[in-house]
Amino acid sequence: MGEPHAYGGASAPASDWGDDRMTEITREMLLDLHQRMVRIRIFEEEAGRLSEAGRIPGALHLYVGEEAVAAGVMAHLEAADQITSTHRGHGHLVAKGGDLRQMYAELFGREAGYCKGKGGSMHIADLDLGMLGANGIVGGGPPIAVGAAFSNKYRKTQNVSCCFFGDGASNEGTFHEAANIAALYRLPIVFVCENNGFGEFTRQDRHQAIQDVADRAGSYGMPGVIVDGMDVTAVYEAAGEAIARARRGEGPTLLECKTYRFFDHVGVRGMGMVYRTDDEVLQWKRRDPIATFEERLQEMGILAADQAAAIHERVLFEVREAIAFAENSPPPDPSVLLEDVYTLAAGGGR
Amino acid sequence: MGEPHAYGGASAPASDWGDDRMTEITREMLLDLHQRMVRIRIFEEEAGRLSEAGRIPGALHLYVGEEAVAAGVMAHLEAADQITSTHRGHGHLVAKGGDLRQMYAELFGREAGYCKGKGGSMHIADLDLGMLGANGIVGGGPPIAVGAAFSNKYRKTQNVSCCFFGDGASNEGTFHEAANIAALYRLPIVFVCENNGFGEFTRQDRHQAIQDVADRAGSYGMPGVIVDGMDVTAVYEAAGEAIARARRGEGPTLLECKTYRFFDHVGVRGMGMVYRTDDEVLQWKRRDPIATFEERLQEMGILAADQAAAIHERVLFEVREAIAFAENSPPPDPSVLLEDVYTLAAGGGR
Amino acid sequence: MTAPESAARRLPYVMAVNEAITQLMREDPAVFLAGEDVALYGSVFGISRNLLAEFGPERVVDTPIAEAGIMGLGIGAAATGLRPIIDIMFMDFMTVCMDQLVNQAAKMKYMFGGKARLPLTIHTMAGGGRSMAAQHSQSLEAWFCHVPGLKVVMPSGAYEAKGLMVAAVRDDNPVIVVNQKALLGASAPVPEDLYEIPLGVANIVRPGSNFTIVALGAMVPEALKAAETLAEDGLDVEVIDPRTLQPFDTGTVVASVRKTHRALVAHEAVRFGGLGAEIAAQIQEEAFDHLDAPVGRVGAPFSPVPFSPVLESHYVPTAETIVTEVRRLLGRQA
Amino acid sequence: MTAPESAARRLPYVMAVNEAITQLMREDPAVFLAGEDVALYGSVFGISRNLLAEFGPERVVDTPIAEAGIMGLGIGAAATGLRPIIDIMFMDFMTVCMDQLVNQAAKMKYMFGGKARLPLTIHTMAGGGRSMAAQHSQSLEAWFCHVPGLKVVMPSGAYEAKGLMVAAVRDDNPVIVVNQKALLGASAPVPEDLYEIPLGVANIVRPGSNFTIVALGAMVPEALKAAETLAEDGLDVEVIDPRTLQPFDTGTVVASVRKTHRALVAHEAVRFGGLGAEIAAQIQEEAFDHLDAPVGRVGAPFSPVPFSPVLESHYVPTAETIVTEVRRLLGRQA
Ligand SMILES: Cc1ncc(C[n+]2csc(CCOP(=O)(O)OP(=O)(O)O)c2C)c(N)n1
Ligand SMILES: Cc1ncc(C[n+]2csc(CCOP(=O)(O)OP(=O)(O)O)c2C)c(N)n1
Ligand SMILES: [Mg+2]
Ligand SMILES: [Mg+2]
Repeated sequence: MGEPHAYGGASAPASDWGDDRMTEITREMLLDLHQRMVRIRIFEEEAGRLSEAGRIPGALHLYVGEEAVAAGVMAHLEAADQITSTHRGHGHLVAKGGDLRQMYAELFGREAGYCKGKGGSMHIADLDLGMLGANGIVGGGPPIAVGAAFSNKYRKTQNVSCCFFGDGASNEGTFHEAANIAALYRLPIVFVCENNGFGEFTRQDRHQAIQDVADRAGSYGMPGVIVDGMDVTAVYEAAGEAIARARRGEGPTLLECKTYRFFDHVGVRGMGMVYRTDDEVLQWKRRDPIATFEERLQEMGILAADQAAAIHERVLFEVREAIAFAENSPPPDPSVLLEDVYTLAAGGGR
Repeated sequence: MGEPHAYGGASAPASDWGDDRMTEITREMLLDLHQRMVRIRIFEEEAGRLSEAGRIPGALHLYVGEEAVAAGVMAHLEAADQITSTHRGHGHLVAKGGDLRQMYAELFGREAGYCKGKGGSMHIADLDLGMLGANGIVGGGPPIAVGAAFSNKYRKTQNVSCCFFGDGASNEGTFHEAANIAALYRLPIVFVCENNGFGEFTRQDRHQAIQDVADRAGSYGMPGVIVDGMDVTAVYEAAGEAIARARRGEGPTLLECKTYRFFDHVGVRGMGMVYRTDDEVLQWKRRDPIATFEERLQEMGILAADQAAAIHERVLFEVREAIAFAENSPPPDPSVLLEDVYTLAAGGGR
Repeated sequence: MTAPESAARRLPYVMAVNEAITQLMREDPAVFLAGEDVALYGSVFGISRNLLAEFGPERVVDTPIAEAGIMGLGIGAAATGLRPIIDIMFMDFMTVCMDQLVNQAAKMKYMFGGKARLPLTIHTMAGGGRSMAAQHSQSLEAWFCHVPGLKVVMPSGAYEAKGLMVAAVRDDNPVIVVNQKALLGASAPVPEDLYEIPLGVANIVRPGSNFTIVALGAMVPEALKAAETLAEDGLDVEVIDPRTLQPFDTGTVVASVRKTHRALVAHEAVRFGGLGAEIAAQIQEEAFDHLDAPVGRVGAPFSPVPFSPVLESHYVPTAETIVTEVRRLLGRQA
Repeated sequence: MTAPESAARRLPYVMAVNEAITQLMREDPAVFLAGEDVALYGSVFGISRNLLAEFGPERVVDTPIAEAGIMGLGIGAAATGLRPIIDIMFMDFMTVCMDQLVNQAAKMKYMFGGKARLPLTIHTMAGGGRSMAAQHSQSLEAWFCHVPGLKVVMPSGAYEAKGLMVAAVRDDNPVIVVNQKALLGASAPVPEDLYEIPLGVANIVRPGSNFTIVALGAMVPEALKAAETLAEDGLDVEVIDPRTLQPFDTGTVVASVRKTHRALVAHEAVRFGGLGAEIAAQIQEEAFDHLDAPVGRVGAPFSPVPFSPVLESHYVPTAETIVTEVRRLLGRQA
């Protein structure tokens, strides 16, 4: 892929480079990327249905349309590599290998959930997988990701942290502080901006006077890279380079992925919105990261249409099974309300 | 002067353009700039002495060495143009026309002070002069300056606000948020970075991985300009352009002034510091904004050495008079302790 | 001071806020509203619906997600002659702009020797009950009441929401208006004119003779329900809605307790260090000799707000919590 | 639990903190210190002097001026196996990182169903007395005590400073260590070994029989002075230093008041909404029948901290303030 540019301007979208780069990615990896995306998609669609039907409490921010970002980044990470996530965090955890049963159980607020029902959608987390939590605070994640990267360096591991954040979040002061610290210490971190064009219901050109969040990279002395966030292989390659750079100890990268959310900010409606036209939504849906990737895989003879359909079906089955498990699992007992507020002393002396 | 560049890179220091530009500035203005600088210098040196002698309570952050910045910017402003200042704020208020008696009375914590003795050095303010306050919080000023600029635009005035902040402050999230909002709304504001190379005792290369704070301008979609902050005419011209641009409704500019503080972060020591070499201090002192300007004024036949000396003497006299006034003025009566916490209702009905 | 029961028109809380802002903006061109998604979208809670259409984008301002920046925008505007209403979507997000609010807005007048005037209203949404979990459900009003220079109001219903909003915006100081999600849909008679509920004056919602409940915001309707239940026990409960938390109307509360001899404070915030502590401390200071029982306190238990509805329903205090605590207090006397 | 009077070595407060950090860093390689000017300069208060030389820049880390970033650095590091000490120069600056502290650090464990462990220490400097004015003198501990998930300690002298710092760093939760400028120079006997003062346990600094003063941090020496004066009135004052404010040792305080029947709480923070309110409320709840007088409270009056020494000396409570208030409380009884 092209050189990430340093200090200011931003390189051309990675997807302009044409399809020949896909030959560099192994068949197994292509199928892995596909599978990660399908798992997210179906997880989210089903979660959305449950939410609309009133079967899941609270607010769900769905990731549908943006799957290529989580899949393309997470394919490079192992459990010891950390990520921080956002209010739109299910996709990140699914892509990082999250257990669907525990995820659904959490969405339902059940005891078997990742957070024992105490966190819900906006706080879903799996520290064992290096998923340091979805976050209800826009801009809450970047400083924490910097802390994880600092820790990786301090402990002399080869691990990296990846910090997911939105175009809207790029206007929060915490992003600025985190990026500056990361560049200063040359920390092993990648700032992954999921630019879906909106912060809630406010279009990007109404929340910042720049077009590319990657332009901010130069402010900190780190390279900024722009990639087509609807193209999973483009994300995969750009993320791979940024992550490798971080692992080599060469410091952070700001990777901006241009993407779009198909649903509304919250819930599953997506059309007929005051803040965007249906036409715009349809344009982006034509670039559906899964459908377009499946077409390409089919052309390449890697995945036939019926094979793809079978994968969807298998995942759907798995998801439904997880939902059934979750919905049938018991809610937390009120007696646990005051548990888990503090870590209790490890016992005597200390 | 040269075109302010937009989006990223930064133009060459304005002082590289040679001395011929001084011909564009009127003789009166040159003398005005000189006078503003001398007033700051002598105000600060005397304040420092008083502080070292234990006659002024609290901490003083002195502006000596950086006078060209305040003078060059403030020469363009009228009372209805607002500024926000920093912990190092005396110079800004002196340059904006602050009353020396009220200033000293405030440093002494006296009733006759600008803040009735309730604010002190770090909160010295004169709202009637558009000086919205020194500020004890690094990064506290930029959002407020944005508010003043918003107000100017809302009220359809031609006024601008100027936000002074340091290189250290440029790492605070509030700077980022303020700059983004200002650029988005194209507000009439100039962000004046007083880059003196240090945040407290930390050298710039240990607090950010960039060399020019002006590089951050491109992050927000505003022009960034670098100017030699030891050269008052360079600052005057660059500030003039940025302020005119703001008044024309063309939005904000980030103006970085490269400068140096001759004294320590707090107080009047300056040499023998752990965080900088004496040699470095001496190098910068050779570029003393007042001495070098006086040399030039003398060469240009505008101000002879004895005339300059007379000005210093006159200002010193004025400053000493203000100090005598202040030190002899009464402290606030303890009974006022609970006054001024709230604005009381304007009376009946409303 | 209480809404006329006869008033024909009932409005839901959210519409009462909307009407207050609309009428205030009509009244005074210096008033504007800024916040995240308040213009085009009309705010995620609907409080600014239709304002953009009427007042245009200069006065109804969508902002970036940058709370400290927005708060500073309000401060700078207020200090230079405008009368801003700054919307901070959830009270939990106050945590990202505390400096601007606490070190700048609250102290500017004092630090400047009285020479600033800061007619700034901060409008926000607190409280739980909607499974929004630990970062979207907090009640942090006690923090702000501890900060000299700030005023804090907490409406208990639609009538109060409008009248206190009007008073807040007309006040020349920074005033935080703490709304609660639990009340948004609740309707009450709301006069159509631009009435003002004076700041610093408590309201006796229900007079009573032998027990005082001081209830904050959404706890007022709960306290009224509790009073009904307790009436069956033979208790004649007086319910006081302070309306303004800072400055606090100690006089009204103390006068009540001197009459009733027993009191309890109820709020949704965490009990430890909540405003109930201050109110209880004041009551025992000012009415010590009149007290027949310790002043009770009802608040949330000492944990973050949990997500699961099962847990949250045990977390947020209700009429039952109040009844139980009152009975415990009185049983203790025996 | 109190420093042995016989201990030969006396240390000033600031050196006790320095020694605690040094020994903790020697003991555990996971401990590091980060903050503004803590490395090369050794911190503006001198608490980290010589640390850089001994431990190097990997473990003693100068940071940019970016408190939210620094706090997040601590959180992310703590959540991934390290044991950070984060220095926030002045407590007033906590206002720029409240989200990271309150919404992230404090709640992470709970929100994640118990699966996080956050051994994070936040070290900061509170209080007035040095003419540093409204933005460098605040005492905001009550805010943090109101936040489930945080612990708060407030040492009253050099001995406590070291022992509580050790306990804070070894604790697996976010602990805020609130030092006070007024105490920095005060010396006391400080053992050389790495001793720990357990969190959550109050210390009876001076036993007494007929009046209890609960004093926080720098108010402890003031309370001791007040006790001397009050002895002349025939009062035998018990002075309690809670040491840890959250979790608060209610038991020790209540037991004392049950014995003495009268109590007062003293802190430097603003009285309204300060921790004194919570402590007073608890005392009257738990010892109602034992109280012969209302629980008194001494704290700063309701204004920002003024700059002028004349005003500030009337602002920050002292032994005299305490004496006056105790006498007022007792006079009231007559
Ligand atoms: C500090 C803070 N401010 C505001 C919000 C409300 N909020 C939740 S999501 C969101 C939009 C975030 O936009 P972006 O970062 O682009 O992420 P996206 O939703 O587009 O994925 C906002 C404003 C919040 N949760 N936290
Ligand atoms: C939020 C905050 N953090 C830290 C400080 C302590 N402090 C005061 S001045 C200063 C350095 C500021 O550096 P810079 O912005 O470059 O201004 P300079 O002092 O160089 O003029 C610091 C860290 C503060 N006052 N406020
Ligand atoms: Mg977005
Ligand atoms: Mg500097």
